Amino acid sequence: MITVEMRGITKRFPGVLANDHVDLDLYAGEVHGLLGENGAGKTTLMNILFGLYQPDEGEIRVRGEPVTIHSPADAIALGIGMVHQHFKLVPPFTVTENIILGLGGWGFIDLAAAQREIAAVAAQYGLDVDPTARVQTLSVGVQQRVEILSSLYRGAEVLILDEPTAVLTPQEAESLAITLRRMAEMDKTIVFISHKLEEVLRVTDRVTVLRAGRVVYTSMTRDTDKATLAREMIGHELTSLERAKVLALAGDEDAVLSGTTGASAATNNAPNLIEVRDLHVRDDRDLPAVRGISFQVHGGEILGIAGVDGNGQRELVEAITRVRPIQSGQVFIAGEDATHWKARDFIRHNAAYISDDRHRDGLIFNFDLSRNVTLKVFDQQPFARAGLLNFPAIVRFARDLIARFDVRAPGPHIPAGKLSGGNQQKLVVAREFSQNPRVIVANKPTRGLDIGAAAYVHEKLLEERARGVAILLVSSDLDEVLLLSDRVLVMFNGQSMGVLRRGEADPQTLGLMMAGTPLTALRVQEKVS
Amino acid sequence: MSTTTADTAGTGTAERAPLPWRTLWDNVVQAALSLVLALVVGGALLLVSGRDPIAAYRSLYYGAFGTTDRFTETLVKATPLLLVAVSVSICFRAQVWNIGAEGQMILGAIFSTWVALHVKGLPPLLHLVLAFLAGALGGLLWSLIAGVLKAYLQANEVITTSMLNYIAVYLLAYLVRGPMMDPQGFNFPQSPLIPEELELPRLIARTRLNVAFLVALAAVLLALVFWRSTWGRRTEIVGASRRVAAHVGLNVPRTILLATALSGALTGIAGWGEIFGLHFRLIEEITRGFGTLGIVVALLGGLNPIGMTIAAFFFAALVVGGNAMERNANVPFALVDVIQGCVILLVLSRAYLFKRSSS
Amino acid sequence: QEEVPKVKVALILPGRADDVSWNQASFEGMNAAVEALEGEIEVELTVVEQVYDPVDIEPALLDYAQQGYDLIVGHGFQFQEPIIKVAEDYPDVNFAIGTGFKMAPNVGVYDVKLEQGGYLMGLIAGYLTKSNIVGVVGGVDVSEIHRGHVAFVLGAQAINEDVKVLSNFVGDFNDLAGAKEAALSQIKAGADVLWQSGDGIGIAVLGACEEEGILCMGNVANQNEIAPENTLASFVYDWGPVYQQMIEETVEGTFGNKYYWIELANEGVSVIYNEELAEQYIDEELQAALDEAVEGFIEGTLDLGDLDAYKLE
Amino acid sequence: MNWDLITVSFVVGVLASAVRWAAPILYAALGEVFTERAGILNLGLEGIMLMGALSGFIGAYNSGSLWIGLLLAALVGMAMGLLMAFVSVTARANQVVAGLGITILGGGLSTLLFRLFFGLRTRPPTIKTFKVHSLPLLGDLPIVGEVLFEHNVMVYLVFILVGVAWVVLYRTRFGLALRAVGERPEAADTRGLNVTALRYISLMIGGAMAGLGGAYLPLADLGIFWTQMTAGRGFIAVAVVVFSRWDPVRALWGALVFGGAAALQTALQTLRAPIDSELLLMLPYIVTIIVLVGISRRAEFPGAFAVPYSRGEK
Ligand SMILES: Nc1ncnc2c1ncn2[C@@H]1O[C@H](COP(=O)(O)OP(=O)(O)OP(=O)(O)O)[C@@H](O)[C@H]1O
Ligand SMILES: Nc1ncnc2c1ncn2[C@@H]1O[C@H](COP(=O)(O)OP(=O)(O)OP(=O)(O)O)[C@@H](O)[C@H]1O
Ligand SMILES: [Mg+2]
Ligand SMILES: [Mg+2]
Repeated sequence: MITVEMRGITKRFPGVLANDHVDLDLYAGEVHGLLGENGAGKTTLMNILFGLYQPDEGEIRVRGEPVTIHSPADAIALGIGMVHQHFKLVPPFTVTENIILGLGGWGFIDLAAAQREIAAVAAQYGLDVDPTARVQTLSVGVQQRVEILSSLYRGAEVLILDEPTAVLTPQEAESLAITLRRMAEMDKTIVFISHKLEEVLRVTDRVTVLRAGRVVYTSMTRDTDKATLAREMIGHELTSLERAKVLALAGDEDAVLSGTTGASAATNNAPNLIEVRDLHVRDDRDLPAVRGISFQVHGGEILGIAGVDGNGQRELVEAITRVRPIQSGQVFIAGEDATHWKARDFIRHNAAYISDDRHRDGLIFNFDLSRNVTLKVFDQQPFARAGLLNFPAIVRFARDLIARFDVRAPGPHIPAGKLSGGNQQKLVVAREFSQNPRVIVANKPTRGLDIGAAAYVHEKLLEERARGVAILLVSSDLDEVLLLSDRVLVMFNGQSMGVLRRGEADPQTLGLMMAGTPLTALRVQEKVS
Repeated sequence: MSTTTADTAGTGTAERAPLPWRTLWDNVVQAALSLVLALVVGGALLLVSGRDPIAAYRSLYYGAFGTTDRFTETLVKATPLLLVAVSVSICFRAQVWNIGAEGQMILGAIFSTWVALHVKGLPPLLHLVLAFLAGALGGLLWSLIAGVLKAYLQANEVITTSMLNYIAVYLLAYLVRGPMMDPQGFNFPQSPLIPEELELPRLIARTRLNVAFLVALAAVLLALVFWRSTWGRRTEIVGASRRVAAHVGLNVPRTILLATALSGALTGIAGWGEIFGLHFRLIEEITRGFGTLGIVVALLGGLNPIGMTIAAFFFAALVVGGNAMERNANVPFALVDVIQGCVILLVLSRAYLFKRSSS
Repeated sequence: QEEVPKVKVALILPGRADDVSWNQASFEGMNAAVEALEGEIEVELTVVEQVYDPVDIEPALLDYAQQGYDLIVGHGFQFQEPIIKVAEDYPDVNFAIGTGFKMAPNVGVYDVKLEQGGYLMGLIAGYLTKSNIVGVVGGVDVSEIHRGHVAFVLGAQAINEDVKVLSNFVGDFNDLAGAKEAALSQIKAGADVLWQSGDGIGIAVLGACEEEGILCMGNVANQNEIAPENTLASFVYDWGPVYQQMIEETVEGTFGNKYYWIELANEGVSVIYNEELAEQYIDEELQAALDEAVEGFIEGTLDLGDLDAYKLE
Repeated sequence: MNWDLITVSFVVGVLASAVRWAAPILYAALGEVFTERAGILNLGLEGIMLMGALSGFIGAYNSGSLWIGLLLAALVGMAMGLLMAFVSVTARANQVVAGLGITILGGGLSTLLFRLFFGLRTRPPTIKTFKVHSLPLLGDLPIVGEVLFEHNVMVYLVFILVGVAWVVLYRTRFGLALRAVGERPEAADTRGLNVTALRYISLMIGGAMAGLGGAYLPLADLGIFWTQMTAGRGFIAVAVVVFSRWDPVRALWGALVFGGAAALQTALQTLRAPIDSELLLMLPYIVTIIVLVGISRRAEFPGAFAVPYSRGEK
């Protein structure tokens, strides 16, 4: 049964045709994959279905009835729910408060009853959440469950998930997949947006590919494959060489990159560029987050930090990049004691930092691209002379970066907030790589990137490594860590569970360590058995 | 946490070089339309209260522009408005909602008058410069109180600066009745006159237009340069996001302090200008309304130096003309306030009200 | 038929013309003067209210001067400096300052001997108090208000050695609620007769006395009706005669360089009693003291000394 | 300094005076708690209070009923709140300036209308105010009785409203929605709440309460209307809200702290403390800053404080 029909949906933004006569059918009981490069128009299309944006043209029917969806309230009334890429929860509220928000009139709240109901719905779909917890204390994965629960509690028949797995650990992604399948069995309709092709093939029943705002391909999932999807996403305008490369990437990135990944450029006498000694750091709530970590990263080496989100990775990175105070222990950058540096000293020592939260830390959304790419260098030659800004130089620099890093934007003067998520990330990466750094600290650098862009960033990281740069790479994406790292340190509860060399690191061992088993204990077990 | 307030008034954040002329033009057109609307509303009120709107507005226009004398009065009034606007625009772009211009002006007046009265034996020009610097220092220190409380103790500046305004008013009241009172003044609440040679030269004889006006124009130039400078850029980044600013290596508290200090100094100079250009002695109530109107001017000018110059001039004309209207067309004083309030609210809503006309 | 001379007069008030006090007295006095002069001098009068800020005063003066007004009256001490400045440039225009001490050939100062009222009210309060505590509330400690408060202290002490005089300033002429609290605070401290030095806040003081049932006195206008059960007397100003004199002198060309006082001697000020209450409270001894003081003021034999220099702690 | 004037009765008087100072401020502050919780900074309270004072006075004067005066004050306050809502929510203008504009407008309009209604008079029109009622039993308590339970009905009403505001804010779905709108409007929006409507309502509540706070002065305290009679109480109310950290109960304490400072300042003058009156008059404002600094590190502003909301769709 068709639940939603979108016909001829067109949406224009200044300088961009985000959706161009899009037709989309959604059936009850299916998980529908929505694919496309960064900026293809996926989020826009779904925002229209959810009533956040109004289409310029086109028609929507829900269960056969033509409807106009003016606002999320209308969408909810039609049984449509959406979980955004950037969660829309009220952090200081409890789970229950977030879920009942906007429901049941204006009168008194019966908290106990609400909690009971929520627990019931949660049980029905196998979603594990504590209804009394404050959202700001929850991990990203749990927050996502709260969002899903919130839609289901509202009686959503159609649930849109915008890149739900981008922020999840493999385990969390797996449990999400199970939940989605279960919902499909209950005849719900699910729209699943993702850049991870394997996942899409595994989880969905049908897929639609958007390119430059247009639907270019729709198929039953079982009738398609990675290569086809990748080709449809990228389109035919590319040179055959590029296409071959991207297709290869989509098929087996490892193989393509093997030429560079194989051997680390680091030799024993390569300088030790990042060093951390017995580091202790506290989190925003002033609780210990990093508890005695030590490691070194040499020039020409990538050290991966694997771990389930929220085990102190962010605090570790922020302490090294000097945006967070150090409780005790020491940090050395390029041989210098950086423990008492400021963020500015870190930057001045030719060190780059890609934060995992571009919204909060990386970009200023209402600054245009040229301002954003020069945030760290505007007061240096040639962008400033005698304390005055050199606007032509700044704009030239921005144009150049935008072109080199393939940021899809109408020009250097549009606000960063108007870019699609993936292109925002590219902008951050471009900025950080632009100054030929000696040290790179990257926290989830490919978050939200499409396959082409992610591969590009990976390639860049390896190029930098080849230049002799020391790279600290934090990621909850195991594939990424395994693909790029020379060594992998697994973090659990603020401590190191041990360091694995390339080759030693297999997903299973990593999984155990990420769950809190130290490597030494594993080795002991091995010997015993 | 900071009090962040987005301004819709077209603060250029694009790297299209310093001045977004197109936005500026839109602003001017929209502002003109809202002014017309405000005058229509005011005209209706005039009719209701039994006055002839045409005659009233004629006297408003005459009062602001009718003769050279009237016109210079408009410029005289524009002087402190412009200085205050430029000053607060720096804070506002740093998202520091400093509404303490009133108090900072008072402190500027106090400091500079003190130097004029108590420092002896300097050549006049040097003495005047010293008084000028003292005025800047007075404003700077007063604004730094709020700046320090904000930068290091996260005390909301809207509150601290408005409280500091009251405190400054009473401090001035105390000084002109106590330590700084004119001993020959029959107990009147005022200081002695400053030495005559320190009075600012008039630009046009027999009018009140004086050198302070040029200082205000210089402040506009300074602002134009400031926003092209790295210091200005740092200020803007800190204003846009404290967190990003910290991540890109800026010293956020220091930038906030510098912005409040610069802003306070400019406002202090406005206080200096009022004393040395117009009153020549410390009296009470010298600053009434400038704080508020200066803020209004800053935002109506889109925090843009050129925009603010236009807005300052416009508001000065409105005030000077409004007063004339009150005197000569027998319009109740309260109606002038009402029209002013309407102008502010309508001009603020201009982007919404006249969306279509400019796109 | 003799031609009636014409005079253009501008009266600039720092507050509202209906403030039942300082400004209203001026407004009514000027209207009375204009009326009294009818037939003799044709006065074209313009009144403007709420010109309070020094920044607005000078432009107003300039504007009137340029428009050919003959007499410009600034009703408050804040007009002194601007008038002195502008008068220099417009020697053909006459200016009058309401309370001040500076003058020029075309500038005169008119003022009220509020100290006379303060002293008389002090006598009444000091005599009638049972608690030996009396109080006075004012807006801002300035010029004639200061003199009035000081004289109140002197008057009370002259008749009652043991009296304690409380004095509060509200800091804002419009903060009526604050004035009422100040009065209540004095009453709580034991004061049982209050006076006030006028302006809007005076009404609030009378209200407080009415509420607490104690005696009080009015100022500037006849305020006996505002709290008829409690207001024993009012010290009333009549600016009419001096305004009339100033206009006449403007026509004659003799205006300027002098003080125009309203005082008991020229009946510019007077004490108006609330008959009913007066009968009840003012005994012979008090009446005698009052009469003596009034006489002393009129004859010039009662000298309170330099009130400006006296500090109210 | 007259130490001997300090009697029990005097001290009780100072405390009761603090309560009276606090009452009108508290009305406005309670409303502003709602407004700011919804993410709007309304700096126009001063102007709205003046309009409330005027309309309350006119209503009571013409109808002879103080309650009708109050009703009118609340309605007019609400209308002023609507105006602020249009400018700050619909037109998305800067809230600091919008508030200052409302203050100028309210000040001018209240004076103008007063003159239009009553003309130039020799004696100000007056009304009888709410009488002081000593509460049964409670009013007889020593000291506490006189400080807290010997007031006019508007004082008791505002105490009750503190509780009502607390319940509405924390125990109802409306309060939850309002707080969400101020904390994270996009969350409220995606849950089907109308951010614009809720912000309008919050400003109307704030306006109505400021109207009542303004009306307190002529109806419960003075019996007359006076130009600018609020004398800065609206700005104080805004300060009280910030240092109450957006909580109705703490707003009560905040208003009492300010009221206490003001009453203390008056008392010190009465006692002839050896400080100039001008310096004493600074006291309440200095206390306000000190208290604010004391709590600021803990002051979590509503997440979307003073930020206009739009869906980002142009
Ligand atoms: N609010 C907006 N204003 C202007 N342009 C916008 C806005 N939202 C999206 N766009 C533009 O519309 C296009 C489609 O954006 P959209 O966010 O739908 O892409 P997407 O397919 O979700 O990409 P991604 O994979 O990077 O999330 C992009 O070019 C983007 O810059
Ligand atoms: N607020 C600020 N935040 C970050 N950097 C700043 C700030 N102000 C100045 N700087 C940097 O400091 C450099 C010198 O500025 P300035 O002389 O004012 O500071 P300084 O205290 O001498 O700093 P330094 O430690 O670099 O000598 C500037 O080029 C600029 O890069
Ligand atoms: Mg997207
Ligand atoms: Mg240096």
